[in-house]
Amino acid sequence: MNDLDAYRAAARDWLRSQLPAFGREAQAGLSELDHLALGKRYQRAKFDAGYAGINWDPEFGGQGLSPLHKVIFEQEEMACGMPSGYYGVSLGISVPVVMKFAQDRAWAKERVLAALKGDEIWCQLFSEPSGGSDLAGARTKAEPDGNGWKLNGQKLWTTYAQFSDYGVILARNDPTVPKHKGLTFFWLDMHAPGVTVRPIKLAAGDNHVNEVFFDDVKLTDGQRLSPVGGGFGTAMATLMIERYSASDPAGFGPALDLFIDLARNSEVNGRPAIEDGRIRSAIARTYAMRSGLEAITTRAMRMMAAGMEPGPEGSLNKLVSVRSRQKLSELAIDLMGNVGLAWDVHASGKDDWVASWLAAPTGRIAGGADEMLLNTIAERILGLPQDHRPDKGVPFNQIPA
Amino acid sequence: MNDLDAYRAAARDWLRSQLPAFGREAQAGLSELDHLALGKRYQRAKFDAGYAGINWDPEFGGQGLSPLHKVIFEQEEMACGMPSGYYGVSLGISVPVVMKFAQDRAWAKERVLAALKGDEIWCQLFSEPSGGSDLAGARTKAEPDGNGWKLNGQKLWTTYAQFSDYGVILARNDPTVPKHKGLTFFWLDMHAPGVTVRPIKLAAGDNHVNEVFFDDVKLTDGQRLSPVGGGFGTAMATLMIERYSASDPAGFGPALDLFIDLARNSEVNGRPAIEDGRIRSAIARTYAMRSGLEAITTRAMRMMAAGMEPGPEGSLNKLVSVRSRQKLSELAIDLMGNVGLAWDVHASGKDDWVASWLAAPTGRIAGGADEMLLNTIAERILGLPQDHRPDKGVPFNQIPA
Amino acid sequence: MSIVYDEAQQAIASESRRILDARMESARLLALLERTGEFDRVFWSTAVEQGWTALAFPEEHGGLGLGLVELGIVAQATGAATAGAPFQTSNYGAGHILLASGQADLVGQWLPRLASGEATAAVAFAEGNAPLPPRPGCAFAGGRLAGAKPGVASALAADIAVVWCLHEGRPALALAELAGVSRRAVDSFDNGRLYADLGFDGTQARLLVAGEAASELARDALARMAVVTAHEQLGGAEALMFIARDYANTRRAFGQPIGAFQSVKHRIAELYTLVEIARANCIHAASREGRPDFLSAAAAARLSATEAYDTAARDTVQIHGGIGVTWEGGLHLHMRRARSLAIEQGNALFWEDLLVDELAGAAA
Amino acid sequence: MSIVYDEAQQAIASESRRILDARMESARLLALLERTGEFDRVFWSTAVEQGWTALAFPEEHGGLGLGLVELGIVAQATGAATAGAPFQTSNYGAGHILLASGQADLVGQWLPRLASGEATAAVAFAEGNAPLPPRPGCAFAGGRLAGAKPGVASALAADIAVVWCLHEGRPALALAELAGVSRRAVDSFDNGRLYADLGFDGTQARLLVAGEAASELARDALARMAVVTAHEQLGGAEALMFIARDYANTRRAFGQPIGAFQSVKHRIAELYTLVEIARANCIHAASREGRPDFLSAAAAARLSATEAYDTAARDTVQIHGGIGVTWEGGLHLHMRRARSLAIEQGNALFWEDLLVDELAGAAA
Repeated sequence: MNDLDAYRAAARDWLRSQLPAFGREAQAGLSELDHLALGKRYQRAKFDAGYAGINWDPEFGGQGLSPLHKVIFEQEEMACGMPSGYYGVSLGISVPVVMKFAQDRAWAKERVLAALKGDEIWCQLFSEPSGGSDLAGARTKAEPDGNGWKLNGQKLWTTYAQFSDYGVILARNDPTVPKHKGLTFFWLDMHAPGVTVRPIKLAAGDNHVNEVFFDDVKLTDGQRLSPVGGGFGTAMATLMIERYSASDPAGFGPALDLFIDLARNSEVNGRPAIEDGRIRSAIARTYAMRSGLEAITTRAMRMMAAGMEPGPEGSLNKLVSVRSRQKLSELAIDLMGNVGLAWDVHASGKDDWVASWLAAPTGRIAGGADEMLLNTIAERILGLPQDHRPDKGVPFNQIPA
Repeated sequence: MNDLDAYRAAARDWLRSQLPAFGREAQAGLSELDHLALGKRYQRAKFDAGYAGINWDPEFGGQGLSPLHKVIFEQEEMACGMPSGYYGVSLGISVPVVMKFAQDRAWAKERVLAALKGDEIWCQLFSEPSGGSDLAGARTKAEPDGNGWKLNGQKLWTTYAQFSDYGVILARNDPTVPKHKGLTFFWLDMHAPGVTVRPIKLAAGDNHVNEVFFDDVKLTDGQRLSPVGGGFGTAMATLMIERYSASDPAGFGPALDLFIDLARNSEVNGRPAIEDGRIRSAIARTYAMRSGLEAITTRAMRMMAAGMEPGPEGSLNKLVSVRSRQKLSELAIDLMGNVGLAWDVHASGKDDWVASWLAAPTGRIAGGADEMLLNTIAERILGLPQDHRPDKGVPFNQIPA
Repeated sequence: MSIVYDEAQQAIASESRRILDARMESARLLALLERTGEFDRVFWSTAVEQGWTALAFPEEHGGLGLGLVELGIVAQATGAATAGAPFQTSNYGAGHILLASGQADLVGQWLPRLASGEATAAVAFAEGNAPLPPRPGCAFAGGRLAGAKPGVASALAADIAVVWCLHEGRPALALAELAGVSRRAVDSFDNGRLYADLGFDGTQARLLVAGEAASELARDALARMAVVTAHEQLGGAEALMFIARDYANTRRAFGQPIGAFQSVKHRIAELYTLVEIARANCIHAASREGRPDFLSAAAAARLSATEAYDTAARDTVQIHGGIGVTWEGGLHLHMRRARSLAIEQGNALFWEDLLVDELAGAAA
Repeated sequence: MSIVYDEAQQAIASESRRILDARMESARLLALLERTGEFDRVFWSTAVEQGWTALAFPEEHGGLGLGLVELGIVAQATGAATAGAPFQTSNYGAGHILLASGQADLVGQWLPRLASGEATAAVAFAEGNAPLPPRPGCAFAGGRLAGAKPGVASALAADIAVVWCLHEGRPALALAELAGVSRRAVDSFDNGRLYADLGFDGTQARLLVAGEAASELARDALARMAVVTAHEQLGGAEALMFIARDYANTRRAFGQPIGAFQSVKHRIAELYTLVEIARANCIHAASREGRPDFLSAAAAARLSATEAYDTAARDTVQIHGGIGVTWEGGLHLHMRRARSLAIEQGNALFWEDLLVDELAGAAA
């Protein structure tokens, strides 16, 4: 057993020991706020056990291990269904940016530690009503104001903004230059005067995303995380900071075994569903696709372990897996027939087909819509031409709205 | 029985009477030239029986009936597998243009009659090497030359050019204006000096399309069919002249009954293929799609019979049916297994799955590629925006090649 | 063969669309999703007032003497508006079975009330995941019904139910009043459909038809209901296609309307092909009511309409991005309805198999 | 689990690709399509010269002692070039069966010759459309074979064949020399594969294995050959993806490269996902040779590689428009090969079923 295997085994043992306190059963039936509190306690437990900031600098409270160690822990954690979601954006995107770019290093250290312990949550304020996919199209204004800045505008789809203490934000400091060039990146106190958070209820009934309004919110120039006008580059860098994270070949939906069980216990027109060619084809195709995604991940991890750079194929997981999960969930509902009409609003998308189906469209949009991911593959990996961009090089305030 | 039903019944009787002379068995094993000769004799027989130019002006040798009568005859003819293909472009596109736009009316009358009798075949010279879909991008030059014109350049994918006596052609008279504005439409003697026809062999082994080269081919100004620079409009009108023609819900591939027969006589892993859910799904989906296409046609014909204008949905037949036929043919080959590896190069795509599969890609490209058809539906029927067109309004000779 | 709507039918189409446009409100429909056991009373009173409940029943029983074509036209408008109490379909199915059973007293008792919309009916065929099990587990004997029927549409509020059951070892259809029957409300993702698990426990009932005649009648009634539902699905799919088109024409990203991107544009064009094929099959099937090829025509309509609506829901939400998945945006009303209607009257697997049996049997 | 190619394996990959790039000519391959009974001798002599024939056989029998991973790497290069005589796969399958049968005299007689490429073998498992019929119709008795095997790859030119047959009521594997056997050449859409209908008529043969051991060995050998073929399909699919990419970047229409149209661009991106999933499954399956999960891994590789190659053929031809369907353009070499390889070693229906049996059996 090599070091990584040993690390995985230890992680698994620790996670198992935490199941009674934090696992699926412990989470069942909790109110929203109780669930958040549980998530915070779980993050603290991870910190205490040395599973927070696994690949971060020890100077900032991290463990100083490799990204591979982090991915290994995440894989094991995902299998246990732990309440780690509140910290996905916070520790995956926002806090690393602060750690890297914040001007006041002592303050940054404090924040990072508080975030690792779970005491503070950070959100990422990127998307706006004018365009979820068009990051550089941000309209939220940052105007010079005395020695600092004044923020006005609105963000949208901000995950867990309602529970966040801080956020990182992309705002337009100059509308007279082309859109990529007039943006600046800041951090922000979510409890500051002028910040209003309004949760958005989604189709499946949950509300983890928010509208956030800014009304003359004051920022000091010390809150700036990028050069003035250089925010877009920093924002893109942000998205790459934690490029290695555990992926789920099931597309965050139910495992294939659950579908096989359903097929074993159902009939199609009087014959066992598991013997029906349509059902068999769905099982076989899903297995082939998911096992391919798993093999991609394993290969990437072996390359990382060997000090090599994994290939870009790791990026196709979400595109392929979530889209497939949507159709498999529909087929499962078909298979259940009239029984599939029932729905428990508290059921989890990881083990309930209706819940999985209802939430699947969100998965196909959040974190890069299918179409954007296809563009990324085509342009960045294959070198195909960019789409036509009438807004390219045009001063932002001259782009027709 | 109304008039149309009676017309259909009479057409069917006549077609049946011609089967021994012209039907599939009469065509089997013929050389290319013998098959062409048979096709010419069949066209003459149609003319003599009053089934040529069914909806054309009697003054030009037509029958003066409605487009509906024509479609009815074509439906019955298609079911008989008659050798009418040589005249599809000739009588469907080229000759109607001559009938409508030729300057010398007496000459036009002569040509139309010769074409209806099958003595002369016309082709349509539109596509070029630079772009099959981009009709307005034609580069073939028509330069003023004395009182007439001089033609230089190359056309591509010209159906039956090698058997044609005449053609209609779109050529560029002015490369300094935007591409749609510098084209003129002519007719042309395919036997004129400077015209060279070279058949192109296709993937399935057949060669019904050609390259056609023009080397200082002289045209009189009397051969002009459009205003100078007004050729694009005339060319588009051409494509609409015979907008009603029989469509084949089978996508010019084998009938569904043949697939059902195959499924009845095959096994999938030891069980009758007709009982396998995958095969059943393919049959049911294909049937539902084709019966919808048939119902669209029937509805359109009823509307025409009632003097109404049929809806635009008639245009989706080829897009949907050929694409589906391609996959059904692949599945049929799968079903045949090792036996499906065999291929008779003379087999017909209407009753042989390998032949159907090999020729399907041509069907998805010829007469409007899938992507162009989707654009047409999106733009013309649904009113969605045009694609970005960097060549729009730019002088033709300034568009980067 | 297919038909072209005549002037009267076109008038029904535009009138039903106009009235529903005026009366349906997204906020009211969204609220229904969170209230198990409620249904859209505004729609139902509209249906009663407009005579839609009477449309397809004979004049001698209080109906308007029209048929499946006209009922389909109204159902299409209903589907477009995600309106609709489930009675629209189940009343028709139950009424058709009563009429076909030839039991004059029952027809006299219920048909006029179904036609006037005063009474409502459920059709309880499915068991487990089987839309029409060849040997139903529900049993009829000695004038009483025993057994369970899960997730029956309309059943939570209906006055009567036609029940697919077993009688003396053979399939049968029976009529039961639901007043005293155990009805467990089903919390559903589409709560306005009034799903209930029915439990018959010695419930008094009347035998309508038994044996092969019952099988044939049940299949015919299910096909008729499937054609009504297919029209509803068609209406929903078409509405979504236009919603997607309008959004793609107005919403801008990267400096142009998103409809200029082929990934969006072609997807909407593909929806057009699915919608038109479904429409052609729906009209055709409705016109074949009572003919020998009705079952195949109904299956084709059902399969293409289910595909069109499911696909339109998936793609229209995707085209809308974030706004497509918000509660208030309301697109999920269509997404939910696409799935609930895909299950009611039997899933695609059932209809594929039924169609192949028809085709392969016929060609044998 | 999966593996990362080591340096030696990477060298095999680049070297095989380099050599085939230099030696394969589209004109030669196109000519083969029209000549039944011919195969690509240039490829085969290259394979011999490069030692590819010896790659996966043990050193003590004249092989190089490498395995399925390395053979797969070469097969991928072969697939990219639409090169390949079918022996590449069938020699390996037949050799593996001979070795596993433990018949030392036959191993001694044939293995070194298969490894050197001097001898060639066919594997005759399929009958009718069944890749591996549980009860084969071909019979072995008294040292002789009787029965027919249709469309056997390699068979037109091979020296020997391993035959799936029935012996004393149980399945068995037998070895026959083909010199005197009736071989009817099959005119095929992919003629270089040397398909023949074999007719055994009292042909002398040697029993290799019988009973359950024969079934297991046949399934294992078929899975091994399927993994080789999957690599070949992967190579073809990847080559097509790059051909499509390059064409989309250079061909212009409407004033811009066609790759700027999302209908083209996204289709190629989708091919990328299919290719990478197939690649991951292929590498994984090759690395699981001899392990308990090998069958599932082989099935996953086979299914994803077949899907990738068929789709890449369909889409790349479509992206090319007219030029995609000309004889000289040569894309149909890939299109034909995609389909012939989809049939050889069993169609997708067979592998889907086999995979579900493995999964549902294991989970039972």
